Amino acid sequence: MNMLDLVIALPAIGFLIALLIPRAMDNFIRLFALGFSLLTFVVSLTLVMGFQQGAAGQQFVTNVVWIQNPEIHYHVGIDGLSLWLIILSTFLTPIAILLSWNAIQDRAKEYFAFLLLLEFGLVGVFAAWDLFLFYVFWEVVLVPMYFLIGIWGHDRRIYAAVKFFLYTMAGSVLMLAAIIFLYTQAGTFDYASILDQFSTGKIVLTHLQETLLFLAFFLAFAIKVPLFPLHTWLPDAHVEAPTAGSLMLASVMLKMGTYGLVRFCLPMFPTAARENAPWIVILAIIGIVYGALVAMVQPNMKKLVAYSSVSHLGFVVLGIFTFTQAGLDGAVYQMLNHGISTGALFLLVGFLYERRHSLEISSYGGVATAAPWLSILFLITTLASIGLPTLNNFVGEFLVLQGAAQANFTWAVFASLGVILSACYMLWMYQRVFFGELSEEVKHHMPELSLREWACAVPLIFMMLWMGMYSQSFIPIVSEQNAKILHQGKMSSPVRAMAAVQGVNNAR
Amino acid sequence: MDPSQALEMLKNGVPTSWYLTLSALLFSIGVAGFMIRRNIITVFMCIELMLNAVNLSFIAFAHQHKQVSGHLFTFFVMVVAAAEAAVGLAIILTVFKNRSTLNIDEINTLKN
Amino acid sequence: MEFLVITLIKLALITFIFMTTLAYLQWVERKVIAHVQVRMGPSRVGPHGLLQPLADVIKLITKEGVLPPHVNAGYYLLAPFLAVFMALISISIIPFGTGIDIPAMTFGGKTFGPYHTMMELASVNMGVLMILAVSSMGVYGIALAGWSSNNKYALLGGLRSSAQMISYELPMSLAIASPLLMAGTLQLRGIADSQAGFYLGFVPKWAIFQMPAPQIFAFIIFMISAFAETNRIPFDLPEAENELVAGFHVEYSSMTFASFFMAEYANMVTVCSVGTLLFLGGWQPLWPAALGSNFVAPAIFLGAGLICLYHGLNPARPFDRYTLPVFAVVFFGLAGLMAFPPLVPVLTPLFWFLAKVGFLLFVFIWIRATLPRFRYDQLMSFAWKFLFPAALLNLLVTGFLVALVS
Amino acid sequence: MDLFFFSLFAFIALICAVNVVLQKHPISSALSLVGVMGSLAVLYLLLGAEFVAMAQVIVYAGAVMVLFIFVIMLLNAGIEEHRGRSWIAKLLGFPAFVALLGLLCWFVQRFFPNTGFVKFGDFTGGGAQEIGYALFTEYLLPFEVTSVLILIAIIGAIVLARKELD
Amino acid sequence: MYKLWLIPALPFIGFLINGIIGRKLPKAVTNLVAVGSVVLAFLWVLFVGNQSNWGATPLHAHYFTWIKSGAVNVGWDYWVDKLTMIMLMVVTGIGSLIHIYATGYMEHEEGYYRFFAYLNLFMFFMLNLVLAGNYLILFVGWEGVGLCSYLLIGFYFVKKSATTAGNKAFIVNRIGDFGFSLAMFLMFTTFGSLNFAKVFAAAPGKPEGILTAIAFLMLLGATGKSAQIPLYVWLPDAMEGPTPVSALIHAATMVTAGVYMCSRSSVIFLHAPMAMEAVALVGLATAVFAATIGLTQYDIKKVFAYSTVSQLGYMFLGVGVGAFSAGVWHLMTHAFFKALLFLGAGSVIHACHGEQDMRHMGGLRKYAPKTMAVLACASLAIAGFPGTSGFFSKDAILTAAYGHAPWMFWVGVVTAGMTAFYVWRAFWMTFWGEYKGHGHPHESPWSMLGPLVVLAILSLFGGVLFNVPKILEGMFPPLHEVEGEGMLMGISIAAGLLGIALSYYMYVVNTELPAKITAALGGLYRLVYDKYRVDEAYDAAVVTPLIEGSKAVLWHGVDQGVIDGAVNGVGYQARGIGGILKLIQSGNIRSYATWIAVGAVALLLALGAGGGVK
Repeated sequence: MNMLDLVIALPAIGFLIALLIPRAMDNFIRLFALGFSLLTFVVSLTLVMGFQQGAAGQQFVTNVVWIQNPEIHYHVGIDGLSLWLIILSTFLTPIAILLSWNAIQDRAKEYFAFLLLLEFGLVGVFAAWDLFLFYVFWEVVLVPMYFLIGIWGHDRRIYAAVKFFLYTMAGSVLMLAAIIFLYTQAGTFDYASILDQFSTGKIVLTHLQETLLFLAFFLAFAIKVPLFPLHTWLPDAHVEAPTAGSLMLASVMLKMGTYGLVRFCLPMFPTAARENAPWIVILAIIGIVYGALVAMVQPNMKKLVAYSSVSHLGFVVLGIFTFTQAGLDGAVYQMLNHGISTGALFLLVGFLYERRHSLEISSYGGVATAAPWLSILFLITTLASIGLPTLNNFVGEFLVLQGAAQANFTWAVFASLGVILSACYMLWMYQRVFFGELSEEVKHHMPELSLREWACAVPLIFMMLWMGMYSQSFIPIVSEQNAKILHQGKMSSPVRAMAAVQGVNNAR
Repeated sequence: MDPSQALEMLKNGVPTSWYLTLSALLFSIGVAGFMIRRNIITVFMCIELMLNAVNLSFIAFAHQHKQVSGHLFTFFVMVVAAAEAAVGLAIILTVFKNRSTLNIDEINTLKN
Repeated sequence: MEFLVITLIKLALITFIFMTTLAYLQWVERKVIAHVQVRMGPSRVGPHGLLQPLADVIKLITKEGVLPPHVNAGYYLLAPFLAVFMALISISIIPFGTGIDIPAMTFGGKTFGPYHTMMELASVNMGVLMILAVSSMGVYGIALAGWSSNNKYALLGGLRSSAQMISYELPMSLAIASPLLMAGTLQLRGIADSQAGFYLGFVPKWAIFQMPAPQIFAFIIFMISAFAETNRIPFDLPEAENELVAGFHVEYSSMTFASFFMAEYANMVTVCSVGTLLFLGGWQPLWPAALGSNFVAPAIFLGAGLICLYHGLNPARPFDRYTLPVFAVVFFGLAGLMAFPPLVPVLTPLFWFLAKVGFLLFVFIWIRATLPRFRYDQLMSFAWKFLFPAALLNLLVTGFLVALVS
Repeated sequence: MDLFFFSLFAFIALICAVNVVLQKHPISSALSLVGVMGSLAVLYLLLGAEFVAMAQVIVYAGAVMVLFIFVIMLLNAGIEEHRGRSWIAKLLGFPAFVALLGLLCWFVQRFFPNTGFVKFGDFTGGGAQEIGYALFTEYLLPFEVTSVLILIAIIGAIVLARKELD
Repeated sequence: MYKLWLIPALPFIGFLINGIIGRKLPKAVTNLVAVGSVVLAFLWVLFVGNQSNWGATPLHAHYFTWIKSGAVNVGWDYWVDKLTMIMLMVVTGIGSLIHIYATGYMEHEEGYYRFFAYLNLFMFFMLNLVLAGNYLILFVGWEGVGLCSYLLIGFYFVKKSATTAGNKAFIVNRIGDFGFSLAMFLMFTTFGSLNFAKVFAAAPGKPEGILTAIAFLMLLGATGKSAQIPLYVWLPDAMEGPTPVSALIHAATMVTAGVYMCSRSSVIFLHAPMAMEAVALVGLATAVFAATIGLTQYDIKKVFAYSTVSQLGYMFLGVGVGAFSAGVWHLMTHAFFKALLFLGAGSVIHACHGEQDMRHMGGLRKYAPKTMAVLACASLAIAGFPGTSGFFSKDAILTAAYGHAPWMFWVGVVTAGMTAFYVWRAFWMTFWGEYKGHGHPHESPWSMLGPLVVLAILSLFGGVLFNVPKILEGMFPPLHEVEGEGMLMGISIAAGLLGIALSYYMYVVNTELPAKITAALGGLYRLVYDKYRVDEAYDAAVVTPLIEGSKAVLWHGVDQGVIDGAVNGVGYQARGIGGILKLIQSGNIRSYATWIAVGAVALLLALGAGGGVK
C-alpha cells in the first residue's frame, strides 16, 4: 500500500460512499464529491513530491495477485509518462465537480458518483502495469462516461452515448484479443514481464504477427484518440455530453489513446510501429488539417472545440510517430496541454451554456460587453489553444513540429497548416460570440463570473501560463521516460531480429 | 412378421416401442395444438400435454431399463409443471386484466 | 374366474348396502338435527319416518328433470355424474373389516371354495394416495356444475368450491402423511393393522394415541379439512343458501340434484372411513377382547332390542305398538348374530369399524347443527395461515419423533 | 390383458388428446386433457409406476387442471376468437406436425425395435418406498432445488396475481 | 548585468496593473502607469545604451531554459547589439510619444484602461522581439505583437468591421508565421540551434539550397508581418483600430519587424542570393503597387496605410539589394514621419469629429494650423524633400538599388514621385479649400500636439541626427560604390518635387482635373480605387472555397457523409439484418412454436442423416 494505491482507491471509495448517501442530501453529495476529489488531488501531489527523477523503472509499485488463474496481477506503478497524466486526472476532477455544481440538479447523486468512478478508472488506466488490469480500467472508464452522456446529456444524448460506446468497444475488443494473444505467447499479463521477454527474445513474433498485434492495439487507441477517419464519435459525444463530461472526455479520456500508443505500441512493437509510421503520420496530418477545416465551419461551439481536439490530437499522434525525442516529448506535453486548454475551453463554453442555454454560436454576440472577465478568460484560453507562445500549447506544438521536421520536413510543412487554421476557427468563433453588438437577450442572460466559476477557471489559466512559460517543471521526467522508449525501440529491433533467427535455428 | 408370430409376441406383453410411439403421438398432437390454437389457456394446456407425453416415455424407459430414475424425472417434471402452471396462470390472469384478451396472436408485444 | 365372481358379489353387496346407507344417512341427519333442535324430524312416512328416504327417492325420480335453456347441456349433465362417480369410486378401496373364510359349497355337483376374501372391494398398494387422488378429482363435478349452469351464483359457488377444495387438500394430505409415517405403508389395510394392540393392556394403539407421536392434532386437522372437502357446514360456502341461493346446484333438479346430494353423503362416508382407518384404528376394538370387547356389539344390540320392546309395550304413539316390537326382534337377531361364535371374528371388527364411522358421521351432523358458516376470506386464511402451518409442523414433529425412535 | 388395457387407454388418451386440440372451448379442452392424464395414469400403472400414477392424478388432474379450470371459469373464457394470424404457423404448422410425428415414430422404431415388452407386474420398483429412497439419496439435491423452485413459483404467482395496492 | 529584462518588464508591469485593476483606477493613474512604464523603459534603454557603448560590443543574457527536449534547447535569451539598440530606441522612443499622444486622443473612449493595457502589452512583446537572442524568443515577440495588433485593431469590438479586420490581421499574420516557424524548424534541423550567435556562425558553411529555403520561409514570415505582397491585405483594414495604434503598431514599429528580422538574419540572406533577389522584387512590387492604390484613396488613414505598405516595400527593396543599413535607416525615419503622419491624421480626424473621408474635410488650415504645420513637416519628409529625414534614407536605398539593378532605381523613383503626389494630395485636400464637413473643426489639445512637435523635429532632422549606415558600419558587408550618386540624388529629388507640384496643381489650382482624369481612365481607375480587388480575389480564390469546401465537402461530405455514413451504415446494416430477423421474432407465440417445431424437425433430420445416436 503506497500513495499510488491510495490515489487509485480514494475515488473508488468515494464512489461507493456516494452511492450510500441518501438522495435527498444532494448538497452534501456535492460537497462530499468535491472534498473527496480534492483529497485525491492532494494525495496525488505527494506522488510528484516522491517521484525520483532518474530512477530506473516505474515507481510506487504495488504488485499483488488479483486473480489466480489465469494469473492477473494488480500491478500498478508510475513513471515519467503516467505521472502527469494521473495528476491531470486528479487535477481536473475537482474542477469538473465544481463546474457541475448548479448545472446538475437531476439525479445529482449518481452524477457525482459517476465522476468519482470516472476518476478511478482514469487513474487506474494510467497506473496499470498489467495488461489485463489496464483493459479492465479502460472499460471501467467507459461506463461512467456512457452514463454521463446518456443521462445528463442534451437532446441527442442516446445516439451520442451509444455511438461513443460502440466506437470505443469496437476498438477495445480488438485490443483484448491482442492482449490475450500476447498472454498465450508470454504466459503472463504482466507488462513489465512481457517487455522483458520481448527484449530478451523469449517472445518471438513473426513479422505478420507483430504487425497485426500492433494494428489491434493501434486501432483501439486510435479510436480513442481519435485519429482522423475514426473521429466522428467525438463531436457527437462532446456536443451531447454535459459540460463536466466534455471536460473529462476531452481532457483526460482522449489521452488514454495517446498514452496507450506511447506506452504499449511503441515499446512492444517498435518495428511495426516504424513500418506503419508513414501512413499513420499522414492520417495524423490529415486529421490536423481536416479537423481544423471542419471546426472552422461549425455552428456549434462544442462541436467546434471537439473538431479542434481532433486537430490537436493529430499533433500528438504526429509527434509520437516521428520517433524523435522532441516529437515524443512534445506529444506527451501536448497531451497535458490539450488537457488543460481544451478542458478550459469546454469549461468556459459550459459557463456560456449555463447562462444562455444554447451552444449555437449564432445565439451569442457581444458577450464581451456584458461579461468582460469571462471573455478575457476565454480569450486567454483561445490563445492557448491556437498556440500562442508563452502559453502552454505552443511548447507542445513547437516540439512536435520540430520533431516532425527532423523526421521529415514535409510533414512539418503540412502539419503547420493546422497552426494557421486553428487561428482561423478559434478567432472566428471568438469574434462571433464575444464581439459585436450586445443583443437584449444575451444581455439578460450574461452575468459576470461567479466565485465558483472563478475557482474553476483560474487554476486552468494558471496552469496554461505556467506550462507555457516554464515547461522545465514538467518536461524533464517525461523526456527521460521517452528517451527510454526510443532507446528500447532502437535497440531491440536488431536484438529481436537476432533472436528471431535464433528461434528459427532452434526450431530446426 | 406374420400375424401368428405377432400374436405370439404379444403374449409377452406390449412392446415398449408402442408406448413410445404413443408418447410421440401425444407429443406431436401437443405441438400441433400449440401451433393451431389461439387461446392462450389452450396453448398452455398443449404444453402440459407435451410434458405428459414426455413423462410417458420416461416411464416407459424406466420400465425398459428397470430403473426408478425415470419415475423421478417424471416426478420432477410434474413438480415443475405444477409450478409453471401456477406462475403461468397468474401471468395469464395479469395479461387478461391488462388487455382483456386471451388471443395469443394479439399478445405479441411486451409493452402494453 | 372365482376372483371375478366373488368380486362381483362383493360389489353388488357393497353397492346395495352403501346406497341404502346413503339414503338413510339423510334420514339420520334430519332426525339428529331435529332432536338437537328439539323437534321430531321426519315421522310421517313410515314408522319414525323410516320410509322417508324411499319417499324422497321416489319424489326425486318422478320429478321433471329441468334442463334450463341457457346451460351448457353436456357439461351440465356430466357434472352430477362426475361428482357421484368420483365420490363412489373411493368406497371400492376402503377395507371395512378383516378377512372372511367362506367354507366350500357344492352346487349341482360342483364344489366351490373354500374361499378366503377380504372385506373390501380392491386392495390397492397406494390406497391412501388413491383416496387423495380420487377426492381431488371430486372438485370437477362441482366446478363444472357451477360453470355450466351459466348462472352467476352457480359460477361463484363453483369457483369457491374449487378454490376451497384445492386449499384444504393440502392440510388434509399433510395430516394424512403423519400417520403414514408411523405406519410405514400406503395400504389402508396395512395402516389399520399397524394400529392393532394396546398400551398397558387397555389403551388402544390407534394413531391418535400411538407412540411416539400421538396423531390427535393430525386427526383434528384431518377432520376440519374433511368438513371443507365435503363442503359441509361450517365450510359449505359453495352452496350457501343465503348468499348464493344454492351455489353450484342452483339450477339442478330431480335426479341430477339428487346426485349431488348422494355425492356429498358418499364423500362424508368416505372421509369418515378414511379417518377411522388412519386415526381410529379401523376395526380395532376400543379395548382388548380380553376385557370383553367382543361382547359390546351383542350387548348394544341386546340393549337396543330391550329398549324397543319396552317402548313397544308402552307406546307413545299408536303405531309404536306394531312397529317397535318388530325392531326389537331385529335387534335381538342382530345381537344373536354378533354373538354367534363362528361369525364373531368377522362381524366384531365390522361392528367396530361401522361404529367408529357412524360416530364420525354423527359428529358431522352434530357440527352441522351447532356451528354457523364461515366467511369466505376467513375460510381461506384459516386454511393457509393456520391449518397448513399446523399440519406442516405436526408432520415435522412426527417425522422427527419417528426418526428418533427408529 | 396388457394389450387390452394398453389399447383401451392409449385409445382414450389419443382421442382425448386430439380433443384437446380440436375442441373450441377451453373447458372442453381442459376436460379432455384430464382424460388424457387419467388414461396416462392407468398406463403408468401398467408400466409399474404406481406412485407416479397416483401423483399424476393428484398433481395433474387434481391440482393443475383444476387450476386451469378455475382460471377458465374466472376469466369466463369463451370460444376462441379467430382474430390475428401467424402466417408461419399456417404455412408450416401442418407440415411441421407431420414431419415431427413421422420423424419421432421413425426414431422410435429405429432405436427401439420390438425387443422390450411391457407386462404388468414385471417391474415393481415404482412404489412409494423405492421412489422415496431414490428421492432422498441420489436425487436429494434436485429435490431440494425443486422445493426452492416451488417456493419461487408461489411467490411469483402471488406477486403476479396480487391486486394492486391502492 | 544591465538588467536587460527590465526593458520589456516595465511595460509588462504596466500591462498587469492596467489589465487587472485598471477598471477601478482613475484615468490619471492609468495614464501614469501606461506612459510612465514606457518612458521608464525608454530611459532604461538610454541607460543601457550609454553603459554598453550603444551595443558596439553585443550583450548576451540568458535567463532560464524555456524549452528543453533532447537536442532542442531554447533559453529565454536576450541579445543586444547596435541594430537592437536602434530598434530599442525607435520602439521605446516613438512608443513613449505615442503613449503620451494617446492619453489625449483616447480621453473620451470607453475601455481606456484596456487600451493602455494592450498598448503596454504590445510594448512588452515588441521589446521582446527586438531584444530576442534566439529565433524562438523573436517568434514569441513576433506572435505577441500580432496578438496585440489583433486586440487593438478590434478595440472597438462592437463594430463588426473592426473585429473582422483584427481577425484578418491575425490570420494573415499567421500565414506569415507559418513560414517563419517552418524556417525555424529547418534552421534547427540544419544548425542544431536557434541562437543567433550559433546560427550566424554556422551559416556560411551550410549548403546554399537549405539557406535559400530558410530565407524564403523567413521572407514569407516577413511579408506577413510587414505587409508585403502577397500578404499586405491586412494592413489597410487594420486602420479600423484607434489612430495611435495605427501610428505605433501599423506604421512605426510592428510592421517593420519583418525588415528587422531580415536585417538580423542578413548572414543567411547574404548566403542566399536568390532569396535576396526575391526580397528586393517583393519590396519593389509592393512599393509600386501600394503607391498606385494610395493615389486613389479618399480615406485619409487608408492613404497613409497604403503609403506605409509602399514605404515598407522600399525598406524591403533596400534589404533585398543588400543595403541592410539603408533599410534600417528608412525604417527609423519612416517611423518618425509615418508616426507623425498618422498622429497628425488622428489629430485631423479628431478635429473633424471622427470624419476620415478627405472629401468631407478641407480648409482646416484655419482651424488647426499647428496640426497643419507638423503634417507639412512629415509630408516633406516622406516626399524626400532634401534635408529631411526621408530624403536621406530613401536616397540611400535608391542608390543601392541602382547599384544592384538600374531598373529598380527607376521604378523606385517613379514610386517616390507617386508617394510625394498622394501624400501632398492628402495634405491639400485636408487643409486647403473650404471646410466641407459637419460641425466646427477644432485644434487638438497639447497632450496630442506635444508629441507631434517632437516627431516633426525628428522627421525633419532625424536623417541628419542619426546616420544609421554610419552607426551600423561593419555589421553588414559594404555595398558597391555607385557612380553618379549626385545625379541619382537629383533625379529622386526632382521626382519628389514633381509629385508635390502636380498635386498642388490638381488639388489646389485646377480642382476639376482629378475628376476628368478619373473619367478618362474609367475602368482602370475603378480597379485601382478598389485596391485591384485583391481582397475580393483572395476571398474568391482562398477564403470562400476553403469555408464552403470545408462545410460542404469535408463536414457534410466526408465527415457526416462518408465516415458517419459508413459508421451509421454499419449500424443500419445491422439494423436491417435485425429487421429481417425481426420477422421471426414477431412476438407471435404460435410462430415461435412453429419455428421450434421446424427446428426440431431439422435437428431430428440431421440426427437421422448422421446415423443417429447409438
